[in-house]
Amino acid sequence: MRPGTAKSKATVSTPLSRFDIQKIKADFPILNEKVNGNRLVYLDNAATSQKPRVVINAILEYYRKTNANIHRGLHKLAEDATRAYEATRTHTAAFIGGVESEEIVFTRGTTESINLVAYTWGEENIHEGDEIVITEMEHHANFVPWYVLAKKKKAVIRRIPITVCGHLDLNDIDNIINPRTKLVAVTHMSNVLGTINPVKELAAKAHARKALILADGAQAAPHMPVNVKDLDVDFYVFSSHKMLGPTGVGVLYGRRELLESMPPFNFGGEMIGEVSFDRVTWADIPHKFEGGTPNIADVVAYHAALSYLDEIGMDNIRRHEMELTEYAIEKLSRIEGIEIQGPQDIPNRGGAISFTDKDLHPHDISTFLDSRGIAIRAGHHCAQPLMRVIGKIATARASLYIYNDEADVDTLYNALVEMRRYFGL
Amino acid sequence: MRPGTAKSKATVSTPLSRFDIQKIKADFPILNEKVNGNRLVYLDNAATSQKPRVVINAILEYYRKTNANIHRGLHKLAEDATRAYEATRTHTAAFIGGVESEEIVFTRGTTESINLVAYTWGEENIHEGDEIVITEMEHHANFVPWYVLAKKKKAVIRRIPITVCGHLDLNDIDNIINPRTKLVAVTHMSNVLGTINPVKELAAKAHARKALILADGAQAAPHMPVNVKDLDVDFYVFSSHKMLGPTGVGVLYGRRELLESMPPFNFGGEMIGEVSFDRVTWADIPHKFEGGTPNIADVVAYHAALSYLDEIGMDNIRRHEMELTEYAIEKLSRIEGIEIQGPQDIPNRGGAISFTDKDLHPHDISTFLDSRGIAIRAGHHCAQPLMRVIGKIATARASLYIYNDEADVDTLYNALVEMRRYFGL
Amino acid sequence: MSNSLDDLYREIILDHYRSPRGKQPLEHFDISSDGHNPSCGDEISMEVEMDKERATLKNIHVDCKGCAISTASGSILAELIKGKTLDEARQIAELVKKILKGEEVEVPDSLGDLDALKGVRQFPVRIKCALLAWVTLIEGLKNYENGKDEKAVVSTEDDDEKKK
Amino acid sequence: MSNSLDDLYREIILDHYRSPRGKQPLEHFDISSDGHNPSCGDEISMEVEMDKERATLKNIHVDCKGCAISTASGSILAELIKGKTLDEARQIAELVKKILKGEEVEVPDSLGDLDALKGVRQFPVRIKCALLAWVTLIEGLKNYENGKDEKAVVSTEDDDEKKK
Ligand SMILES: Cc1ncc(COP(=O)(O)O)c(C=O)c1O
Ligand SMILES: Cc1ncc(COP(=O)(O)O)c(C=O)c1O
Repeated sequence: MRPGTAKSKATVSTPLSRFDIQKIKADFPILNEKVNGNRLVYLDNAATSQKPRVVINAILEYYRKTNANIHRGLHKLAEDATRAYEATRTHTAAFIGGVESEEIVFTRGTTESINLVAYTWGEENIHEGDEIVITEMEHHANFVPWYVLAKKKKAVIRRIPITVCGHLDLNDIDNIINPRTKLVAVTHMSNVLGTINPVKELAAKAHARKALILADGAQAAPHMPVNVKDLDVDFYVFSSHKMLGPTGVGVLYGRRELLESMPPFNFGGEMIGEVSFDRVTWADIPHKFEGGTPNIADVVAYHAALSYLDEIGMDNIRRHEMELTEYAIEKLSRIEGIEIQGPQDIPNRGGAISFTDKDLHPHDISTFLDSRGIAIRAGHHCAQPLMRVIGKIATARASLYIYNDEADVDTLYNALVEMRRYFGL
Repeated sequence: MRPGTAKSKATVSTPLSRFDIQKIKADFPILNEKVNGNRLVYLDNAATSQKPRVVINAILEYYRKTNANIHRGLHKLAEDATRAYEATRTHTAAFIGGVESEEIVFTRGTTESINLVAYTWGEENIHEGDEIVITEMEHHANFVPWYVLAKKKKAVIRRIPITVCGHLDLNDIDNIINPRTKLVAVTHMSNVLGTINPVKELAAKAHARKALILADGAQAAPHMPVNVKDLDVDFYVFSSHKMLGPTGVGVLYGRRELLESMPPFNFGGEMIGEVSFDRVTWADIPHKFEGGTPNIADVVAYHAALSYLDEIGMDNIRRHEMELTEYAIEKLSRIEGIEIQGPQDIPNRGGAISFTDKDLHPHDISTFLDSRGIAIRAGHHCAQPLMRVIGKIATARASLYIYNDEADVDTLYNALVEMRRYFGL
Repeated sequence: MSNSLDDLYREIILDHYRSPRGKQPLEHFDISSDGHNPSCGDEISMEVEMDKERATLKNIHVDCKGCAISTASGSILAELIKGKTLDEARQIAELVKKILKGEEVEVPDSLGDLDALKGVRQFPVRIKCALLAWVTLIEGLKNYENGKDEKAVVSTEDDDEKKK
Repeated sequence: MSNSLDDLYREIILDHYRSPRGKQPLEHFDISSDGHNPSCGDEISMEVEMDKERATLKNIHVDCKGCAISTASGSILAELIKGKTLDEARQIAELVKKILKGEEVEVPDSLGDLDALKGVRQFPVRIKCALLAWVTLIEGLKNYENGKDEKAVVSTEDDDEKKK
């Protein structure tokens, strides 16, 4: 089953009222801000999301009441801080399908999670002639570490191409994933095209070749229910800051046996067992991978983000975004000169909507929209190889989240229409 | 000149009134909290410091008004966020003696800063037979990365011993730092003994052998003026969370030529120049070392911590802590059975005061003090090799900061006296 | 709140701490086992002389370098385990584990001192101190029963109590 | 605040953007130079035919794939640089750099269109778009003067404007 296909296709006639958007908007203080004289319309969620009051307050509360360094401390603050930190781990493990707490490692973000795997598992398991499979739509974070590792080890990078519609082209997949394959590294959802990839199918293919699979969930985890056991992936990585949580927190899920077999990454306090001048042993997982003082306050506050998402329900979030994505694609397509990139079949895509204007560079689009209070992103979205494949120098990207509604899309639509007039097109 | 000797020796008769401690205490919301029914007396500053309201509010403001992903963004929030993030870099560069902004790399903390150097500079420059010099008083963060690197490269770790007083023993230094030496990695201030080490002297010795020197400033940067140019170190590392700033932010200072010559660490977005499937180039320093979305909010808020420290003045902070350290050592030494570890000469030490009780294990001390609202740390302080050298299984450690005063020390003194009674000693 | 402090350092605990039982080194022993708590620095070493006919733990020597809790726990162990069969000793050790995990268990009168360990549960970071002697014993017994000659060595990794 | 937007996209800029000068490819050229802005994707290529006797830039062709700002900036360049000596061309390029850095400079009437680039300064992330054509020109001139035959290639690394 492809992720997403389980849900019935949304139609524009379904009202966007399953949860109360006005109430949700009110939970996000920044959405009341004015930007260049206009109320902020934030459509840059694939870059980073905004934070609800409960998350901001969790940081506040932590520093006001609990702040202490964790583990080893015998005083009450240290105990409270440790408990709060570890509670986020437990919640994260539940959030992605009920894995074990020890299988959750906290990092700075998706990028560090992937690099951790490359520096530890990759360093020990990739050898000359081995193959690492990626896709043409990877974010630099899920391409460059493998490129560098392959170069160092004389391994080979193979890539799964994309179709003109922006889906993975699986025609040749049984050649691409072959007995030399050691790892399949694939994004669960593209940050440029919005495509949701068939991770479960690819996991089966990888495992049939005795290869591992790492899924980059940076764009998927914030926007749809994720069950890593059902997907049957070996590693799954994502970032707090894209899912209502603070910056500086990332997650690496790894299967217990894998994490246990891997060497540590950053060496220092908290990750050791015993240290003498002649001998060093490592702590058990997950602490083995969390050397040094972690980003305690933000890990603690990330808990509030997960709870907020749980409360709304990832299923509801996915449904809302499907409806809104359909609405937005339909509306933007009406504007002359605007071309939507990526799949148009809603069940197989998320709410990152890249578009181009046949006459205007994305940077001009972004600057114009900003003057109207609308935040989108323009550029290569850290996916330069994909840009070459789709033959664009850059795209403009509007990306949706739970606090966006039809009114936001309408504001975008109207501004784009006005823009073309402004530039005399 | 040894750091610290420039200042005149403080005497207990000097009143601790150079700045208004009550006003400072009032800036730290957590100091109004009750712990186990008593007002919190926080003496675990070497583990992590508390945060003043301005720092907490900076995080709040950031998420309420500015939050966006930095660099590349063309909308106003992204510009504001980028400017705020880079302003912290500029301030950090000024804070450690006026280096160039590009010589400042943001990491998660001291531990990651050191690992970054080991994974990049170390990986390329340490070879079989080379020697890395450390001291017997290093934190695991400045020992284990070098231990692991040396093991991998068949290099040799040499150590500078300590005297019974807890100073570095430099008698044999010209043998220890020798033509095979490639790196001297030394803590600027010991987190266990409080010792301030003669980094400048060691830098001269290292450079005379064409070796580099890395100073671990995790305990020094928060507590005394630091000028990395005057110290003439090649790398200097420290953590925001120990100097009033948020968790999850660390600093690596590196000389421009070094940073430029080093390969990147974490690969992904923001750190690349150009990426195609066949070729990848790197961004310039410092961005080359900051792959992925950094801990934006906390870097921005760290600025407020630096400003707060500047306002009080690092000279004043050092003077205050010298006076208070002298007061505390004098007072605690009076208690029968309590033994102070580390140097007793105040100009050559900071305010991390380790002590032991001849009858009681440090854990029992810490648990008892906690019941009186006093937070100290007990254990090996991530310096197990040092513990072996000083022949202790663990120590209790009270560590001071700007918001501590004589009353806090008196509370500690009284509780220790009461403790010995409680345990029937 | 010094109530909970008194709960941790109950009179029985303090008594065992001040005058630990089993201090007397053994001339002959059949089981030898070392335990170590790297994150605290607690160290314990233990020898047991077996009564081979009756298969009981005839004599026990416990040497503990650690905090009041680990010392008291080792002393309680020395007192309670003496004269017990292998099975009984193991059962008592399992009972202690349950107590420290916070399970609701009845402590028989004959093992009354174990009740004093219940106070430790309010202090999560101290639980491993209380456990150390008991896991060290279990390892020693295991080796003995498996006919292994070498000394058992136990090292509790840090933060065990934080794992589920 | 669309004032500042109008400041960025002044009529002169929009005019150059809509009908860029220097579009005509050259049959013969003496200088060839490519510029690239990897973080934006702006690409420019430029050829110059020299009048060797008078040492002036006789003809110039600018081909720009980029935003309105980089296109307009390239077009202004093509217009202003034509017929200038190498030294004059370099001086104009330096003047543009100063304008974009925010230095207070007088723009002579003869270079009036450069004034329109002042609006870019309010948009820090767009500065490198405006700069691209000019640094590409400078590199081309350098190669020519050093007698190098190969094409000059410029790649502005990202975030240049954030460095001091
Ligand atoms: C001297 C010293 N070095 C390194 C560290 C590690 O710092 P962090 O845990 O912030 O990475 C510490 C703090 O624990 C320290 O005191
Ligand atoms: C698909 C994808 N992977 C990886 C990343 C990198 O995430 P981070 O910057 O949080 O490390 C992103 C976000 O930019 C992304 O969209």
